[in-house]
Amino acid sequence: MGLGRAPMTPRLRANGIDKRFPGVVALSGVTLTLHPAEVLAIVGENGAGKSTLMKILAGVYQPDAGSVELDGHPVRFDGPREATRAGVVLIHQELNLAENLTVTDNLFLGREPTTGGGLRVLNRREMAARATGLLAEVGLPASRASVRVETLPPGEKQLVEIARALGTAVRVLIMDEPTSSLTQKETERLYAVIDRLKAGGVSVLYISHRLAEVVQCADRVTVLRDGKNAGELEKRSITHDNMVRLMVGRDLTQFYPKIHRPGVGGAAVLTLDQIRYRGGPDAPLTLDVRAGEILGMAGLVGAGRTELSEAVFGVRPLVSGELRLDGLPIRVSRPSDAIAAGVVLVPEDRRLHGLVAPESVGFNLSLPNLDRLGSLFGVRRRKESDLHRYWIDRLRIKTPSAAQPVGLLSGGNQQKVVYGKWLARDPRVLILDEPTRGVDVGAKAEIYALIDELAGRGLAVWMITSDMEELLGMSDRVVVMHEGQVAGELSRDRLNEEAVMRLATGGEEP
Amino acid sequence: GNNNSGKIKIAVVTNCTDPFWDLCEAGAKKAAQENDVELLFRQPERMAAEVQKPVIDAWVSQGVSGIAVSVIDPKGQTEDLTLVAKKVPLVTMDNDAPDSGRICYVGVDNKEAGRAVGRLVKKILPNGGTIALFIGSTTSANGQARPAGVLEELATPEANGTRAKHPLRPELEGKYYGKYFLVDGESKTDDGLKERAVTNARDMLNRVDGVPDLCFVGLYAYNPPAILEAVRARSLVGKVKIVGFDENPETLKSITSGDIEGTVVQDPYNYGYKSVEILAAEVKGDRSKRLKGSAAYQVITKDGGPEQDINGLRIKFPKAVDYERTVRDQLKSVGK
Amino acid sequence: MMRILGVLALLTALYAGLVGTYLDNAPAHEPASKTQERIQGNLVDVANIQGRYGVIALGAALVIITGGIDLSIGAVVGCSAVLFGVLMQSGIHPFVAVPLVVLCGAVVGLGNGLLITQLKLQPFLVTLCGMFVYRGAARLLAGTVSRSQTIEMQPDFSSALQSVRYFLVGKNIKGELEFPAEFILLLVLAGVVGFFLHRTAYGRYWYAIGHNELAAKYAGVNVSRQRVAVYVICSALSALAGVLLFLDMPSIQSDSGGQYLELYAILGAVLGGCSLRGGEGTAVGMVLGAMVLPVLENLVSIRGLKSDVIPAVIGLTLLVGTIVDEFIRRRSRLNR
Amino acid sequence: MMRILGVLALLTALYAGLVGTYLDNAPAHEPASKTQERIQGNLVDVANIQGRYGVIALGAALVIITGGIDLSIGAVVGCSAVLFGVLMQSGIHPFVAVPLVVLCGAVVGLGNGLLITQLKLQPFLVTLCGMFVYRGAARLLAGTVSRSQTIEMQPDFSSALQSVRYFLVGKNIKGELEFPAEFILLLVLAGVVGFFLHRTAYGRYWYAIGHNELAAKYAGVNVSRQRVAVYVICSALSALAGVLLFLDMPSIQSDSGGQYLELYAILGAVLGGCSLRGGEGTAVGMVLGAMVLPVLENLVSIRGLKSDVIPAVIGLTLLVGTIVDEFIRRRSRLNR
Ligand SMILES: Nc1ncnc2c1ncn2[C@@H]1O[C@H](COP(=O)(O)OP(=O)(O)OP(=O)(O)O)[C@@H](O)[C@H]1O
Ligand SMILES: Nc1ncnc2c1ncn2[C@@H]1O[C@H](COP(=O)(O)OP(=O)(O)OP(=O)(O)O)[C@@H](O)[C@H]1O
Ligand SMILES: [Mg+2]
Ligand SMILES: [Mg+2]
Repeated sequence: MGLGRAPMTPRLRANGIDKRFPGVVALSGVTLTLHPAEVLAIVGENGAGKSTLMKILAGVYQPDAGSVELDGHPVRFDGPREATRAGVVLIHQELNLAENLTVTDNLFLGREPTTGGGLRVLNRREMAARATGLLAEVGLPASRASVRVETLPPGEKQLVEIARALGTAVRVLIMDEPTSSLTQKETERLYAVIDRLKAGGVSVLYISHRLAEVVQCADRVTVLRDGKNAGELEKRSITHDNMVRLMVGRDLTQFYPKIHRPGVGGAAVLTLDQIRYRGGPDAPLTLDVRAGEILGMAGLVGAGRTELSEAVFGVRPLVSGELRLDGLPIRVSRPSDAIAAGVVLVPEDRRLHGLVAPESVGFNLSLPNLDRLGSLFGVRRRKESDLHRYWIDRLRIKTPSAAQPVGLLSGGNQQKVVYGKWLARDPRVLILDEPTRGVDVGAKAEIYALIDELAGRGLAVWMITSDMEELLGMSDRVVVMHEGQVAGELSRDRLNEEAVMRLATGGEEP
Repeated sequence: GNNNSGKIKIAVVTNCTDPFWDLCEAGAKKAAQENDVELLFRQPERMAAEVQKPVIDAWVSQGVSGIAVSVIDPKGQTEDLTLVAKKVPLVTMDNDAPDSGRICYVGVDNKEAGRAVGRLVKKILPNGGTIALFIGSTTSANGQARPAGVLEELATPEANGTRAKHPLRPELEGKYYGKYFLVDGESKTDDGLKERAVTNARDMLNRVDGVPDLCFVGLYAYNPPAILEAVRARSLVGKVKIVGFDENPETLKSITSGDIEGTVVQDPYNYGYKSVEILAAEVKGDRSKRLKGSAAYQVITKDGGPEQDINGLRIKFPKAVDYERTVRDQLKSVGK
Repeated sequence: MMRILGVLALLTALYAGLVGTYLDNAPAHEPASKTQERIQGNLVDVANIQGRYGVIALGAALVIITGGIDLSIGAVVGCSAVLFGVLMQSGIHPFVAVPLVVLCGAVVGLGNGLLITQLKLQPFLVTLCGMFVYRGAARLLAGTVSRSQTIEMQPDFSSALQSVRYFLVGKNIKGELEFPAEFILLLVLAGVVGFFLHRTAYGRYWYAIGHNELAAKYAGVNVSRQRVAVYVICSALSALAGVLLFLDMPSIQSDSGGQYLELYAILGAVLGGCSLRGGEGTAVGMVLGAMVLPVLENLVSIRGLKSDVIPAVIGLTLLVGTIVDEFIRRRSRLNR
Repeated sequence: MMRILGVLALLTALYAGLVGTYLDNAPAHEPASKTQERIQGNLVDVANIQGRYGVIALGAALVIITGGIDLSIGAVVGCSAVLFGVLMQSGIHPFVAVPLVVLCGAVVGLGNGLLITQLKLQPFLVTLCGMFVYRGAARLLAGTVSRSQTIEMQPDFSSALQSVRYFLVGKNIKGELEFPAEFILLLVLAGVVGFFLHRTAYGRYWYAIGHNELAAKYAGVNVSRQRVAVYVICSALSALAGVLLFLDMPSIQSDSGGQYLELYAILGAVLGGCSLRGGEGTAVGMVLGAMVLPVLENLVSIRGLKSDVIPAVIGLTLLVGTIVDEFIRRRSRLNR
């Protein structure tokens, strides 16, 4: 590529950054260099310190030691506001939108175009005009501009965050896992955006656990391990295996376990028979999830996969139809009913639905299992700590102790806690909504192995995913959703990316 | 060592916070100086026995040499006050609890004073009329005794609380006490909220609009000025007669100006003065200061009048201007 | 939008009830024009009080929108009313005293805001302590203040005070209520608040902070400054309400002036569509919400309900109103 | 843990001040044993009040832990006290009346809880309406109730009422306080609450709901049921406090009994470490938090502070306590 020339001064440089949190050394002596008009990917395992480093660059945290230079000048941002002024913009790993406001309001929050001097009267016309442009850039229709953000599905919220960053006079754009809730289509559009930014001289810091994306769009890769620099990769040496080796410190050979499962195609464990749910499409939907299989479910953002799973889990009331477990009808009017029947859900948004963030890892692991830890009137402490220890070990959850507030763990480790709390229940049906969102390769491999093993033992797994690689690698059978309906079904032998995309966009079955 | 520890401590606990009690405090202070005792004076935040009791208990346990209490609910509080009276000399003031073993009572008989209000009404509207009563609360002893006194006086000799509709305005229900029609047949309460006292009067004015021979009676200290405010806002000054209770400075001023007809006062300054004086004497074993029976109220009108003997009490009828001056001098000594 | 429908329905019902009561009760011979005049007179009375409630409801609502709460409103109202009187009595001209009192209110709000944002204390706790402190400050300033007392001490201010009173409260020199000045003031202030809330960047910040403080912070909003600003506005408006109270009431007692107003203000804000979780509310809604309680209180007293029944009726009406409101909203959400 | 240190420091300071005041003010000739006896007597008095506060603080704290709020506590206390008296006066035996009143409290809580969970109304609004409604209910039940009035009407109940009083309030037949029964009751109840909160699944559910209602729901917690349960417990405890109030206080006025107790209960809970954002609080903290205000009020009484100064002193002390608490916590976080 034409960007090989060595620039005089790097756009952004971080030298010897240290950052400690109570009980955790998040970063020690980390160095990073970002050249103008370059896409630098940061990869590393969960908890390696990527987000922390980005927050330091963007002025959210102050480093305990070390310095940051922008265009060769030392800078010290006392807050995100100052960083934004200097052109350093961070798109956080977790969504940070004022969901009670419209998309337009969020696009300009904190830097509204105003008139009237100190009165700061909103210039609505300008806002509307610019909003349309920004939304178009990320591929959202102009009609979204006046919609309250809370009504959007997570993927679209993520696009709004990206559009917002594009609206600033950005010189360094930091994207912390921007694609974790995006499907392939939106991801590709994001690449186009990045290309355009690059052409305009903008430097991009890009964090992702989807290594294929990194291979595709990064000019260089910096690898972090345990809060330290673990190596750099130039464009030509960016390969999946190279990155993994640096990240994990060893080779990961068998990524997608392919155990032969005789149970595939066995008896239906969970049956959705002609169901319609509140807020869902008018036409009824029928689906089987069979014992011992991994049923993949694909679809575009907003295809209604999450809603369907919520209806089955008792969050959205059924309007008609019936749910059956092992052929027997079950009544599910709240999650506790589903859980009692052995149907559990690893939700899409773990911060909102999956975890009680301020409470400890142990608290969260125990929460749905209290009925099994003695009686409701007395939790057996010994039994409880055994459970904590077992699942922390089994899932290799990286935490100082079971008493650590779960909100302070890295994203991937948080996700593992959600798995732990459900697997401790020995469920019959495991519904996974974006099962490895924000999970690093190593942990992903572990989770895949785990899912596979559980399926091998007869667990029915219903896996909703926007990650094509994961879908193709893990599914025994795939159902594709389009506008709330089953658009088609693909067995393992007919499974390929093209077929999935065609169905997802409303095309015919091949 | 505290510099006061040598002095005798006399405590006074009122029933609530009010300018009325500031006058009492002034009197108590004066007596404390004259008798060289240390005064503890407390106006509890609300008129409720549950607020007053902990204060009394704390002071008794701390070892005061005498305590004066404005009783809120005589029947209910008798038992507790009996315990107090066993430990320290107890004076009841403002409201009495006769069976508590208190050494004496300093204060007027609220019901008698209420009758005096009734007599004022009768004098203003000799041929009968429509009246409304306003008061803070009817759950305390004085809140019950005052309206009862007013109505008792009005009721003699004829009708007593006969249910009826208003002759001119049939939608107004009420009761007849003598020739006087009491709207709604009850006192309108404002729970001690001064703002509500004004709106209560205002709403009543709206309801009785156009009815002749009106008299509004305000039975807590802040009620008469509140009534006057509402009457002014409706341009009805003079058309609606106002009779009050207690010596609120606004009330006294408005009596002088003729906007309020009159009020019945209790002289709280003397409640404070006498209570402390009696208790200080008591500590020295002097029982001569004890009072017998209840004190005399006074009736304030614009022009005043000669003293009279009423129901065995010598009642004064001072002019509003004169009495206002007295009150002002009394208040100065507490810096209000 | 939908949040307004519920409170509109409630208000309509209450006003219909009010007018209906008047029409029902109109004396048979009374000409319609006279009845109408009486209705109007009453509505003006009510509107004036609605105005005063509304002023504090606006402040409470802004705080609530940013996810905070202010329990010190009532105490600030009382304290400001007392301060206003004391300032004038000490010789400060009314035209100066009004802005000075509002400024003091703003300083109080600054104190609240700084404690909340800089020391990261809970708003509920800070403003609850504030409730005690400002009430205490009022009591230390004076016992009772009133217009007449002020004029007596500073006769020069009489006409200035009167014109302030006329423009802010609508009462002429005789104390007659000529027009609902407080309501007009509310409309003006609501216009200003609405402008800031709905048309400027500040409003966007307040909504954003209320819903997701972190998001606002990450977007570069100076969250602390905005929070402080909102507490400052709230307390300044409360102080203004204190001035209104002083001008409208015959006298203000430092121990009880403005009592409970924080609850009424919050109630008004919430009825008007603010959620205590923050991030929601409109200026129009605030005005409508603040209008409910005064008209409801007026209705129950116009209908001559017994004092003992009134609180229960008010509570139930508000509850029913809230439920209706919720159903309207839920329905509108389904039909969307 | 750290949340408790701040309130402990505050309490220690207050108790030290209390004992110091006694020692300073002890008459020169008094033997130390006598002074100590008086101190003890006072501490027992205070402990009894702390017990009653604590009972409602426990309830308030549970509601707060789940992220709710209950403003109806004071009204429920007052209403229950009145109901207790009325029930007994109507011939229901005290041993039956106590559980009956607590049951009624639970029903009230059920109402609050169902409105909040089923109709999805805001807790602040529901319980504020409840505050009016239950206060109104109390007023409809009776004006004033008291033990002596009850015994007068039902002399048979005298001894039963006395034994209930002895065990719940610690007062013997003469009305002397023999031991702080209310505090002991608090310790027992706090033990039960603490057991539920810290040792059973329910406690986990309450914390989870308070921190993240949705996550709790997705983890299979029946959020509505738990929320309702907590409101039921809170109101039942308030009703129990009403019984205690009736037994301890000389008389209960229906229009003011228990007023403001919701604020005191919430204050106790928050001082004890509950966050109004939900999800935080310990049983030990609740007890300590509830102990603050009674000893503070006692201290200001004992020191004979002027009535006017008291609110400011209380407010400032609480504020300083809160700030100290915050600093201790922040420090401990840094040193971890
Ligand atoms: N505010 C905080 N308080 C305490 N510990 C923290 C905090 N933020 C991060 N950590 C810890 O610092 C370490 C680095 O976290 P960071 O979020 O930077 O990891 P990451 O590389 O972004 O991981 P992921 O890929 O899972 O997002 C982790 O061990 C995490 O638990
Ligand atoms: N066009 C749209 N406009 C507004 N809201 C939409 C639209 N499409 C979907 N939604 C909202 O998105 C949700 C449905 O999408 P859902 O999250 O179930 O889809 P999904 O296939 O799981 O997508 P994702 O991959 O983002 O999770 C609902 O809350 C729905 O209201
Ligand atoms: Mg991260
Ligand atoms: Mg989804």
